[in-house]
Amino acid sequence: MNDWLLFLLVAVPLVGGIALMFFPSRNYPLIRGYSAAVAGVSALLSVSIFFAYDYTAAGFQFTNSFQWLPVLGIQYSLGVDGISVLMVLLTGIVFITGVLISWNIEHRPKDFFVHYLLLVAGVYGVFVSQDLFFFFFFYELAVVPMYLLIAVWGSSTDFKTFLRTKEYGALKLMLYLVAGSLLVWVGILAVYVAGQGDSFAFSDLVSREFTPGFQRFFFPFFMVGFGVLAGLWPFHTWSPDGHVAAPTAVSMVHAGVLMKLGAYGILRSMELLPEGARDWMPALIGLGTVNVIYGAASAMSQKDLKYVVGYSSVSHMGYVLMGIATLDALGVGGAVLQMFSHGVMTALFFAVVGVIYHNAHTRDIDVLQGLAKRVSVTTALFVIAGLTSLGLPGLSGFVAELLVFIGLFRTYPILGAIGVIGAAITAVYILRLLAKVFFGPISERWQHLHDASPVESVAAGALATVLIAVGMLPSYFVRVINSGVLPFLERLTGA
Amino acid sequence: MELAWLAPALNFAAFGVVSLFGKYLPGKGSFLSILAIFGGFILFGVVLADYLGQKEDTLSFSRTWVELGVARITWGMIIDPLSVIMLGIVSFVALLVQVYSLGYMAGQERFGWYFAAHSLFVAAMLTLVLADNLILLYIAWELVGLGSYLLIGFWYERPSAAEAAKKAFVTTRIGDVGLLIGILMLFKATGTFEMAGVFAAVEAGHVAPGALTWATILIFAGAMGKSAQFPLHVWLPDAMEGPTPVSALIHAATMVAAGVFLVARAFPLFEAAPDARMVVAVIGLITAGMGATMALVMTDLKRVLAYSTVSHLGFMMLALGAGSVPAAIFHLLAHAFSKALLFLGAGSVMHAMHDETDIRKMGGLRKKMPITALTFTIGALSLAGIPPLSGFFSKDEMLLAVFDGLSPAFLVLALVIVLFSALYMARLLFTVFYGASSPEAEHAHESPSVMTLPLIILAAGAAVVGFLALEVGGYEGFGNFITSGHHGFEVNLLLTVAAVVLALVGFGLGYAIYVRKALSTQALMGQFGWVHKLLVNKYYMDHAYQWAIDRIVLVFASFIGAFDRIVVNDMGVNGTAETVKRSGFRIRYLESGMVYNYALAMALGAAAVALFWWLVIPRIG
Amino acid sequence: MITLVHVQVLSAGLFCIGLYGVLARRNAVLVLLAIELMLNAVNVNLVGIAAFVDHSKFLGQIIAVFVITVAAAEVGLALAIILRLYRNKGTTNVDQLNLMKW
Amino acid sequence: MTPLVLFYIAGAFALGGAVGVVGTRNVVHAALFLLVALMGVAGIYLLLFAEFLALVQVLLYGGAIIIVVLFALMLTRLQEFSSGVMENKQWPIAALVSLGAFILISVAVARSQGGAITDRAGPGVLLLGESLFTQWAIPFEVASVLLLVALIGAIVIARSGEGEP
Repeated sequence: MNDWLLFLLVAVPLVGGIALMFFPSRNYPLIRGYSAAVAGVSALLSVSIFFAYDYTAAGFQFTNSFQWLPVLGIQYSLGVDGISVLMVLLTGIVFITGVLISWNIEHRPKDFFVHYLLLVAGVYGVFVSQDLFFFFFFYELAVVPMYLLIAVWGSSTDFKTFLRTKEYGALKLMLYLVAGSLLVWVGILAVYVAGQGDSFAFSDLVSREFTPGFQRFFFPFFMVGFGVLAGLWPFHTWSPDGHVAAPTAVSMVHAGVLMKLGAYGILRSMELLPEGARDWMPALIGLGTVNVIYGAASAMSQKDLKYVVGYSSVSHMGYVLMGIATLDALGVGGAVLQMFSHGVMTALFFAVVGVIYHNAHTRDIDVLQGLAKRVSVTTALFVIAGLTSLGLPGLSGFVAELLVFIGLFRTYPILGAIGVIGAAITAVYILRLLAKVFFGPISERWQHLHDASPVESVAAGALATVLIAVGMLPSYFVRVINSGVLPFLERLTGA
Repeated sequence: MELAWLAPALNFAAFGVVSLFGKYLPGKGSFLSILAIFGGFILFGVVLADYLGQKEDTLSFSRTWVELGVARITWGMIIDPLSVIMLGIVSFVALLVQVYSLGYMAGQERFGWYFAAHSLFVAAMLTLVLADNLILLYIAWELVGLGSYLLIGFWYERPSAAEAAKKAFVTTRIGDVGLLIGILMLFKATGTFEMAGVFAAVEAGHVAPGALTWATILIFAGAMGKSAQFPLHVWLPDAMEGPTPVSALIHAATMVAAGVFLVARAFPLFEAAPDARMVVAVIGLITAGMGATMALVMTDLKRVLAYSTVSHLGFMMLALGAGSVPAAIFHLLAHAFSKALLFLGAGSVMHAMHDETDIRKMGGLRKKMPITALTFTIGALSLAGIPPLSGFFSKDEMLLAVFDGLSPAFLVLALVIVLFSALYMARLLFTVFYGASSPEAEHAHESPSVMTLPLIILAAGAAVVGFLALEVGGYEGFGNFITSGHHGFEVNLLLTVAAVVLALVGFGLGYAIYVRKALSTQALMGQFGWVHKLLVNKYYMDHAYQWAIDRIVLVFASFIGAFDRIVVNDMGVNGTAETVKRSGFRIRYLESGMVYNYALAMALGAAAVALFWWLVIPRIG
Repeated sequence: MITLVHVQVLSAGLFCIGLYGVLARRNAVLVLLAIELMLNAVNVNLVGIAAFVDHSKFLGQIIAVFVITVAAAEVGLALAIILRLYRNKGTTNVDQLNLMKW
Repeated sequence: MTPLVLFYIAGAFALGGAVGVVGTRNVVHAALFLLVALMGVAGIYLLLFAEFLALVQVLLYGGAIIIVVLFALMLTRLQEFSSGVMENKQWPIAALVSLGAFILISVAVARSQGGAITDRAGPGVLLLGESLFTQWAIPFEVASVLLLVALIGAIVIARSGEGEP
């Protein structure tokens, strides 16, 4: 049974999404209920996988493999280690809450959920694939629905000095992701050919020897290709613009999961090309530092809630990149936990911003004022997300960032100090935002603003609960991460 | 004794229950918070009794929280004289303040939330004082900041309160950056977060002196933020936007004392890094001087008290910089009682005056509210250093420490500050409670007993805790208690007399100016106009910071924001797309439509391929 | 003695003269004639190769036969197209036939 | 006369005719020059033991293609062909490219081993005909179909449409 868990994990949203195409498109309650059921099953699967994962036995678990195209050495092989199992859990959480947040989609809900399910199937597939071909395949599978979801269900915003239409955001995101994936694909093919050209299987390729020159030359393809996805500066602008255009649930998946996919890809490719990775890590950590400070400073100057959160994602992904680049058990472990923490946190952010936008029809920070008086649940949830973002102890962000900082101090102390300062800048813009939007006297315009609906409250509340739970009791998560990170680093530095 | 962990746990639990279910409970759950803190106080008694009975130096125990590679982060408690004293101060003042709040906050919207936040704050503060490792201390440190943020911003509908809460959090957070960096530097050098381990490594000389000095100064930066030391003191006066009991608890007795506590707790580091200690002394002196002078001219009741707090905190830092932990902690204790008393008294006055805080509109309140007036007087005299109240003893010890540990210049300036602190206390006391009754004060009335009872208890405390310094019978005195018998308090008669005389002179001067009107304040203002202006404008530090934020931080941020949109996005990203588009428009003219042009291109291409095949391939193949 | 080089240089000369004609002439009929030259150059080459190096000695000639056949077909069609162009456009100058451009 | 002298004579006809084709301003002259060049090539064929091809060359090119070209020229206006500049603007480049290509090919040929081979031999018409109708029968038939198609196509294209002159 355990062998089939991962297969089911990918198959449920994929088949579920395809089956949904044949539903009557007018029966809204049926569509919603069905989507929620699919998401629920899949979330349950991911939770059970996470807890069934045996962290005392390291390595890939729940492995399963099917021959697909033996001539080229392509097989559909699945498996998770301590790093990807956490990503699977994250995807499950964001998936179900995203469906709940999209409860009141009125424009063609059937098509929306079909695309949404396919998107999530792609993301799941990436995290559990142990074959580079399918890794890439699922990655592309995730990109296409993303484009349609933003271009059709997104929102266009006029910022007075410039205009961001949903088509612009969608096209930009698509072009970036495809450009990134092209680089990755070049890298994958190079590795495939140089590794005797007989297998795409990750486990086979890891054991192949590549010359140092080859590794140095091809690692940047992976680093930049996945880096685009992770919001690596200066390839980050698709992300905030994508958020501004995207509907709530897509923003959640986009920032919550898709950007993590990039960081995850970098981790995996480091294993493929360990020597190249070691040579390139200083560059990655430098860019990560720029991400942190630059993202935070940009967020401070934004006037749109989604831009603020979008740029804060850029900033937080900087911590992930910095942590990965330390090649230190604590730094990498912290980065993985930060991926999870930031995924949940930013999903919560976007969920709450989506609720505000849905009710107030604006996201302009200068217009929103004193909302706390009317919308206490929304405010509380936003405050929790904000406090996580600025690294308050007791919430998940703190543990993750602390581990990253410790890792940094063991390797690059100066950058560690800059990272800590970045966290303080985060505090400045988050607190400014809170003071402007939620506190202060409420203006006449928002006297009758609606609070989050029960469904929305439950969804966002679940995310907040995860943040608090991980912040209070991180040890289980850290142990699981450890079981993935320590062998990973052994392979990487022991070579 | 192991039960000490229950004290913060109870309050955390109270926070959880009250914040989630408070509105369904009778009294909005306030009784739960009070029970929790009362439990904390009982535990203090138990721990103290155990500690005194056991006579061990310290005791600590811990549980692992996170373990990753070499880093092990634990929940752990350390029970030593310092933590026991702090446990007592925090739980006792918090208990009284919460009881007082029942009256003061009655009828407020979000009454339950107030108590929930209070519990959160108290829990964090108790964790802070009990923490046995630097990370747990930092965690508690941040949560204390959160509690402060929530409580200052309790009346978030007021823009000033929202601003003040933000300012407090951000300013202390700046110090916290230093604290975290310092902790991580120490971890890098010693490989542990356990305070005992760090101190042992430092004492054994395993840490390079340069790194140690910097790490210690950075840790002190954290203390500067929380304890409102120059130049990070600006948040404290603004924090008076919070409810007055909050000011009494957080911004007089506990949170602001956390910085002093931190330096005391980490004192082995400061002992090993004399340069860092000197920094502490200088910052402390500057803070004490600035606070005292600004307190002289403020007209807002709570702000006078706030600047007085700043000044006293500076004094404690000065004592720490001089090398005397007992003196600083003793003053912390005396100050906690006295200042909490003064704030609660101020709250009582404001309660009576319908939230009026301008002292120029007060006067003669002594007759309307005798209990408040009496207790307030005790607090003021104590802080002015009039014997035999507690402030006298502690101030005396601190001056002695300065005399012993630092150059005479420090002592002279410290004595001047003693004079000033007596003067501003006299000013406050005489303006508010004595003299002619002002018209606004006509309808004032004494506060309910739920408010006056804590005042009386605190007044009693403020009056008598000073005697703890004395060695009587089997009791060996506060100094020996806190240092486990290594460093008792001493007396230097000359210094004591000088301090008392200066305090009395200051008080007398106040009496002369504000009661007898022997000196006109108007005339003084005329004579020292620029000084007055400087002081009223808080040395222009708020202006400077505001300028820095507006002109540097925000301009930088909007520069980056614009840079991102215009350079990276419009020029870089859209520019790339535009370049492709434009070059396409240009290159299409190569398609002349002339068939012989195409033929020529074909011929050239074929020739190029041939040449490549002939010349290049053999060389690279 | 005739060597393969002689034949090949001759073929190259014919080919390049034809190439010049194709590239430089304005009139479509002249371009067509130049193309014929190029085709013949190729045939000379094929036959030369057949005579000197091909073991079966006739493969090159067979291919040359096919080249001539195709050339005949090509000339027929090309001239038809030129006639058509002349009727429609009133010219057979290729530099006036530049419809296929931006 | 040695074959080499004959070769030079035939080659001179071929090349001279070719230069005439690309050099003359009169289209009819060009067509006649082409005939000269083709006859030169036929001579080369003879020297290379390709008697059948030489015959085909004379019959097909001389007798058919040149005639067709001349017919086509008569059907279009003649005066246009004999006046004005006959070269387009890129003729210098074209000359350079052609010359370059010639040098390139010549050098390549000269450096190859072909120079050493002097052993000429031919299969004879009999063997050629045999293999053309046995081994190469299918391509041959395909070629005939191609010719048929080209014929029909040429008629369709060149034929006057409704109302056309």
